[in-house]
Amino acid sequence: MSAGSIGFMIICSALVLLMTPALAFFYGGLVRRKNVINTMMATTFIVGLAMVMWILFGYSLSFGSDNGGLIGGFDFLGFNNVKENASTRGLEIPDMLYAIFQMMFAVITPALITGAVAGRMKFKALISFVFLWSIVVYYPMAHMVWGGGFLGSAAEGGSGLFGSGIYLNSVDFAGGNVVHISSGISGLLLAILLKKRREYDHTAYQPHNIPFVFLGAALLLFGWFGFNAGSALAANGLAVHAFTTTAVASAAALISWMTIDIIKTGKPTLVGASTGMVVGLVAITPGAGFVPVWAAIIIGLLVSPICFFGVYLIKSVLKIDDALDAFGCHGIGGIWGGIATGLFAVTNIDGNDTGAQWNGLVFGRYELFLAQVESIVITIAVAVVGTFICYGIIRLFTNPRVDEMKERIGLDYSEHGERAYPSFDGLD
Amino acid sequence: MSAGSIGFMIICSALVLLMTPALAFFYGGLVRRKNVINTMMATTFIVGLAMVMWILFGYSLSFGSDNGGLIGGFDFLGFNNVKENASTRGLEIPDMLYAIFQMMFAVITPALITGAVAGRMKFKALISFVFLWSIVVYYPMAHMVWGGGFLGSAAEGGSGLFGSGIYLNSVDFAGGNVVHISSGISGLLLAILLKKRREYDHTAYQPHNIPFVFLGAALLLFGWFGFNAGSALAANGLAVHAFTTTAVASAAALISWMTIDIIKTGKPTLVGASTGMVVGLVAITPGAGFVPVWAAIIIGLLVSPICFFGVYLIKSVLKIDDALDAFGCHGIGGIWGGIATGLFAVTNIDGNDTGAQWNGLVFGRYELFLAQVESIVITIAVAVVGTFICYGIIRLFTNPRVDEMKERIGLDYSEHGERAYPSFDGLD
Amino acid sequence: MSAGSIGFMIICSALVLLMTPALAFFYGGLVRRKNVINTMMATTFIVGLAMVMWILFGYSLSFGSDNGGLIGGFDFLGFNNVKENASTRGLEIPDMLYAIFQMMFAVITPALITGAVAGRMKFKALISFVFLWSIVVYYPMAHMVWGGGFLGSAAEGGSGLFGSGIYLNSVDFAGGNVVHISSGISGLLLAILLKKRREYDHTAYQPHNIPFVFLGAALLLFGWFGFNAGSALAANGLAVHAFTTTAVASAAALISWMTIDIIKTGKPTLVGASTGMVVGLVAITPGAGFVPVWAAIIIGLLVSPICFFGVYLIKSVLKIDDALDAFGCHGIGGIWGGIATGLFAVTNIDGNDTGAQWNGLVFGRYELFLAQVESIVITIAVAVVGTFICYGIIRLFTNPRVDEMKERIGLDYSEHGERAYPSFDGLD
Amino acid sequence: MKKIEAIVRPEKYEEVKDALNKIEVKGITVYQVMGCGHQKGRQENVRGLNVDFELNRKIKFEIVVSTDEWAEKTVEAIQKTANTGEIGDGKIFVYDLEDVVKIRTGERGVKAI
Amino acid sequence: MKKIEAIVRPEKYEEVKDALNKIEVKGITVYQVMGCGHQKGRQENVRGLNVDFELNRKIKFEIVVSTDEWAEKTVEAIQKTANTGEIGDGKIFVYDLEDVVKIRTGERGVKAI
Amino acid sequence: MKKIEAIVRPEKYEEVKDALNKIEVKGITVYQVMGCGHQKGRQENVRGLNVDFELNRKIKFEIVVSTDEWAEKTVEAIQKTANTGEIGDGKIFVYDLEDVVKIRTGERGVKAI
Ligand SMILES: Nc1ncnc2c1ncn2[C@@H]1O[C@H](COP(=O)(O)OP(=O)(O)O)[C@@H](O)[C@H]1O
Ligand SMILES: Nc1ncnc2c1ncn2[C@@H]1O[C@H](COP(=O)(O)OP(=O)(O)O)[C@@H](O)[C@H]1O
Ligand SMILES: Nc1ncnc2c1ncn2[C@@H]1O[C@H](COP(=O)(O)OP(=O)(O)O)[C@@H](O)[C@H]1O
Repeated sequence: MSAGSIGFMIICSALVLLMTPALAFFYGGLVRRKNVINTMMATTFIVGLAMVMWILFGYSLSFGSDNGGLIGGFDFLGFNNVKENASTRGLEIPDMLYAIFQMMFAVITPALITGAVAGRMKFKALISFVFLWSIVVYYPMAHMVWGGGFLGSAAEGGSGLFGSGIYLNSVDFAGGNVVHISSGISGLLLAILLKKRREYDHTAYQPHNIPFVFLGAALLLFGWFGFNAGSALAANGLAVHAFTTTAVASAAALISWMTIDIIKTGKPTLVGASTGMVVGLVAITPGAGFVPVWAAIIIGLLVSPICFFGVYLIKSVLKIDDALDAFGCHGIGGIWGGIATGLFAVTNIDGNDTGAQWNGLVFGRYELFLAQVESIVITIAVAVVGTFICYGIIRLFTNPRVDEMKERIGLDYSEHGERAYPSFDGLD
Repeated sequence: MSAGSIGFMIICSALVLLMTPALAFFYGGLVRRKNVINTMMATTFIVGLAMVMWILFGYSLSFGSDNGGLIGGFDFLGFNNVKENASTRGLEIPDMLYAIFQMMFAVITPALITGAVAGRMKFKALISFVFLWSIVVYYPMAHMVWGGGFLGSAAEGGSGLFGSGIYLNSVDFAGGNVVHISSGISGLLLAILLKKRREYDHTAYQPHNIPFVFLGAALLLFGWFGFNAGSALAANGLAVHAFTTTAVASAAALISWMTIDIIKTGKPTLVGASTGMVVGLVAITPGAGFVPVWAAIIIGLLVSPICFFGVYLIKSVLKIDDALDAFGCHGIGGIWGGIATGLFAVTNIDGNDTGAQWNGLVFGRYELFLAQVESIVITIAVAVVGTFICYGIIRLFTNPRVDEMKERIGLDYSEHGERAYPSFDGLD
Repeated sequence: MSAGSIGFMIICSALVLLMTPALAFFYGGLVRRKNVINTMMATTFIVGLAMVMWILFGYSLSFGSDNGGLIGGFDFLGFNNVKENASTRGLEIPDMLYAIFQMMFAVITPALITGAVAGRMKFKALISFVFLWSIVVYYPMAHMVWGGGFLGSAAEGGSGLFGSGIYLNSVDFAGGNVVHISSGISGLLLAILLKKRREYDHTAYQPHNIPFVFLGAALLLFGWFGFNAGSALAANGLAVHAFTTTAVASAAALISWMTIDIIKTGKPTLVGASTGMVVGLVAITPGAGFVPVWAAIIIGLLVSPICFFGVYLIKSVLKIDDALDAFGCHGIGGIWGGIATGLFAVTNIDGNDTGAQWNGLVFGRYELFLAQVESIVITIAVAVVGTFICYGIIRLFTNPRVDEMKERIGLDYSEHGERAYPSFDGLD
Repeated sequence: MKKIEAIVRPEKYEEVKDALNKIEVKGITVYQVMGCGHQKGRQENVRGLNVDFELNRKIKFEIVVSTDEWAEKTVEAIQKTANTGEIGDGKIFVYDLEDVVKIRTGERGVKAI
Repeated sequence: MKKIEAIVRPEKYEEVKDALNKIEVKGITVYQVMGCGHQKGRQENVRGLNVDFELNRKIKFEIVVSTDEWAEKTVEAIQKTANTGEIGDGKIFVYDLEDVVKIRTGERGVKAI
Repeated sequence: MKKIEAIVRPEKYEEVKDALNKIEVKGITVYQVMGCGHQKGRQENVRGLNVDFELNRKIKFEIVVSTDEWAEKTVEAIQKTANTGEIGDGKIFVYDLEDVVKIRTGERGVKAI
């Protein structure tokens, strides 16, 4: 074990945790003033719930001994046997640090979903959904991709699909499938199931506080360095590489979103620039450690038009009320990132193995590309089925949608008994 | 010395420093719009004052050679002899880094007090109070607990109480006594001495900007990882352990405060969730490196009802205007944390000595529990006596409370000639 | 290479990147409500532009093989040959990490300029200016000081001024010349060229959101530790030293600005305290690793009166509309810092070489002092000439100043089609 | 010429605006106010302590119309849409107006509306 | 029916509200305004430069009452509580009102107040 | 006694204020409102989708004056400065006033203005 890597990974874990409050601002700034508290609470409570679940059983189900390539076992219930002074996973950091770093991903992922359903879901139904979804979708996905499951490779020590030894050998550096696609798809489906917000067609969609949107995006960018560079799991050249691709993909996407704004209306917006920054980060996530620096620029430049068009399609054509573009940004950006990894990944960077088994399509090999597409399709399937199951269970007990009058009044007051800025009503 | 630990501790120091501005938002969001600047300034000026004092003499009085187990000597005045390239304290980091990390604690601690007196104290009186209190309460406390004083153990190289070689052998991982209890108690006493705010009984207590409260809480959480994990003073397994207990205690407290809200009104609030996060952090602070992970969950789950009840008692029953619950959250949370450490501490975690000399009460040993209780009592005594002294000195020169008219107008304009949001008066 | 230093420098790079959004808040809070988006966008777009430029050619022009002591070559175009697993610069970190750390400086520097021209520059003209200025001023300056150019020393492996082997041997620890003076001077000149804002003489200059100013200052302080401590380029005693001088200079400047406020009006302001914090950071930047801790206190204490007087001179006497004091704070603070380095630098701290070749003036040696003054003069010259060139090129195509009506309406709506806080117009 | 002031629930703001658009009033001015009448404030809770807000947020509309018939029509439109039957629905006030000036053209009186 | 508009100091807002509650007015509407009269703004200081704000924050109350006596009572209550004797205390304006409608019930005139 | 209400463009706020100062009105009260008239809102764009804001920000002035001449003077001053000739310039409304009270002194009527 190395003190350098331990120190680095502790800080990275803190950075990833910061992303969830950052998301609360990114999302919270985008909603109307009457739904700010609700939107922020929707991501905040997960900081509590997902961490406690992770310690009690989530880590075990995700990274415990493999069961049929699909889910982990019970070896680490309650963080039992999770060593803080020893490394049994072949890493330079103790097992507990790995578990904690992974915990932060289990927090942010369901938080991403909540953007799709802003402004109309009962808060208690949301709590139940996040609880169920973590078990039904997240832990299996994390296991399948990183925990020894069949989407990854035999190197993680699992037994392949249904114990058959069959692996997809797809790669996912920091969570394109696990984090972004799974949450984006689930959000989209949930948005459809919950139906549109009452005002969706005849009212302006008003972000109430754009500096907050930007604050959220900036802190997401900051935290994402922990997310992506930290996914090297050591303070080494790979981490530096992931840092570089992450920075430049985000920068390129910022530029391309600004360019779209300029082409469309001549006026680049701060919401656009912030969105560009974030979708660039999403897109580079699965490939951060696999693609060359120049490819990261291309991935970033292209993600903005792709997501821009996606948002247009979903909102204006399909008329789906994916309120804060959880799918439009994370789902679509993540899919593009996964595909782009299949296009641009290399097996070896600057003399070091990346872990990808084949080069990408642009270098003339189709295997990885295929594996990436397959893994995306499987992720989508898991997310769709899982979301239906979770929604169905909740539907048995209650209608997850708030009453019309409560929606009108705003979820802040009707669900939380709080207003975000009481003083700005004019009196102190 | 280890580059890994040096890098880690530098970043941790920066994280702890970030906590003071974070506190400015946590507190600032909770006050009325007319007192925002004053509340933020109350913690901000300490960034300046406490750091300069620390370099000039504070570090020396806290960590200089022991005098009777009570206070440090003059060896390090002006950071003289504080080595930046050598370690004389048996650590993996140079002495100056230790001194700087400790400096950040000397900043945040008096800042915590200011929450108790928000909205009614003359700013210059507050400056004087913080100056005096640092000398009379903080440096002695830091010395007694961490600097070789008698509350700690012989291992720090002091001479025991009055040179008698007697030590309490209590433990305080990251500052339950030194930081939270001392500031909480002092705040409570100061709130009593200053009397209630004019509007306390007949006016609504209106947080003016709840997203700011949440921003503050989120940055506190982020910074607290530097605070607690950094208190391992090296990038090692102990730091990982402290990180884990910190995260999960905060998460558990968030859940339990949300549960209380739900039980009481059916409506979980964001102020509640933010408060839960923070009190969870407070409670785990003294024991972060001593208690097992499962105990951290219990400590977190219990701190919310304890503080909730404490706030109720102080405000509704005793009618003390502890404005922003400096005592209700930090004092009570810190006391619970100190006691909980006496309950759940273990001498050995995963094969490594924690530094506690006995296991806690739940493991059948009473010694540590007793030492913890005694050290809490002594801390309370020091804080009470010290606060009386500081307040008394100031009272000789001025009435520390602002005039009624100034209080009415708001301290922002009357003490600082500034308003927080001039534009939101409607005109640009 | 050392994992400790790699981990440390990755985090420092992220910290420095965070400073640009921090600046967006520091600046954004200071402007009127109708110019918030524009002010924030002015720094945000640079995160995209400057990073992509840096990867494509900026790093090469700054740190490629030396051409006449003035500019780098084309060796690293597109980050070619920038090693992520090897160190060829005699550092403990791989070359790519050095390149990335330096990238963050290329982002923040032009962002500083934008404060001078807030509220009146066409956004597209600003984009062009930043693009040109990076090439004409920043890359040459970075090369001259740090990349082997003639302002530094032969140790960097260049060939001296015009290949003559002549070096100035001035020092600049973290960017006094490169970052602060170059941007401050350019900002001042640009402010003069663009003329005053329409309302400058007869209207109140109203910061619209002071907590945002403070948020920006606090995050700047936090990020600055990455900036200055990270400029040691390793996790070692020098980094600790730079951290310490940075913290205490900022603290001292905070105190002295507050003191000025108290002397002038009796009322210390939060804008003042925030400004003090920032100018203290600016002033210590060039000398952070060269001056003793006690000198850092002096540098910090003096920078506030110097900048305070500078702002007064520029705004009230010279009537130059340096809108957010880019020159008043960064230019003047940076010049003072450069001079102060010539006064207080030492060649050896605590047994380690600092890299300065002579002690400073207060220790009786004039050489370094002279070199510092000369390097400042050269920096000013480069900035002035460069700014004229860039402005001139843009002037060929368009008047960089917005129309009067657009200025009146506010640049948020007229240049970006967005308002910062639509909801605070009273309806949701 | 009459001026109509209507104080309505914020959650009714959009409906009232739409109703006014439908009857084609010439212009509306609207802003946020706080008010209390029979409805006695609301309660929020901060760290478990109940906090009384004696005033509720309301939205105030101001519409100037030319004739009594227009006034009647406007009042009716508002009353019908803003009505929920619960306490707190608000009030409509009607005033006389001396003169109106259209700033753009300088026109005065009825034709300025 | 009369409408009373009172512009008062923000620091007097709570007292005035309490005074109005005491005399049991039927409803109040209140919002924040900026104003200047004899009192000529205030000064703040930003980085050492003085900045003039020509307008001060004030709070405006609007109360509709049924009779002249009520109006008198209300005016008096406000004048007494809002008064400090310093410049900037504000003004009270009284208007005639044509009609009142209670949105909840549709009632009109005096009984709607 | 007359009350003048003027609704103007925000970008004209400072000019109008200066114009009123110049003719030396005794006091002004001003606040922000949203409004629509002939000008039908504005468009902004959020992530590429157009968003309609049906109302525009306006600034409302309220000035109480003692005589008809004063009212005329005030109306003219506002109309002239606030005018741009573009749709959205706003309106001025003039009302009769029953009474004025100066809170500081208790004076009533014209001399209270
Ligand atoms: N007499 C009044 N004067 C001024 N405003 C009033 C008056 N009565 C009611 N209002 C306004 O109308 C709003 C709703 O009135 P309220 O009495 O609660 O409704 P309801 O008429 O249904 O009982 C109040 O919040 C207040 O703003
Ligand atoms: N003639 C007026 N028209 C409109 N508002 C006025 C007028 N006179 C005073 N006001 C309002 O009353 C407030 C206080 O008036 P001011 O003249 O400062 O107090 P005083 O009456 O004590 O001199 C002003 O800020 C303004 O909002
Ligand atoms: N009949 C009206 N009643 C109330 N407010 C009005 C009326 N007509 C116009 N306004 C106000 O005046 C503003 C400007 O009016 P508008 O019709 O856009 O300008 P113009 O008179 O130049 O066509 C509107 O935004 C609205 O606030």
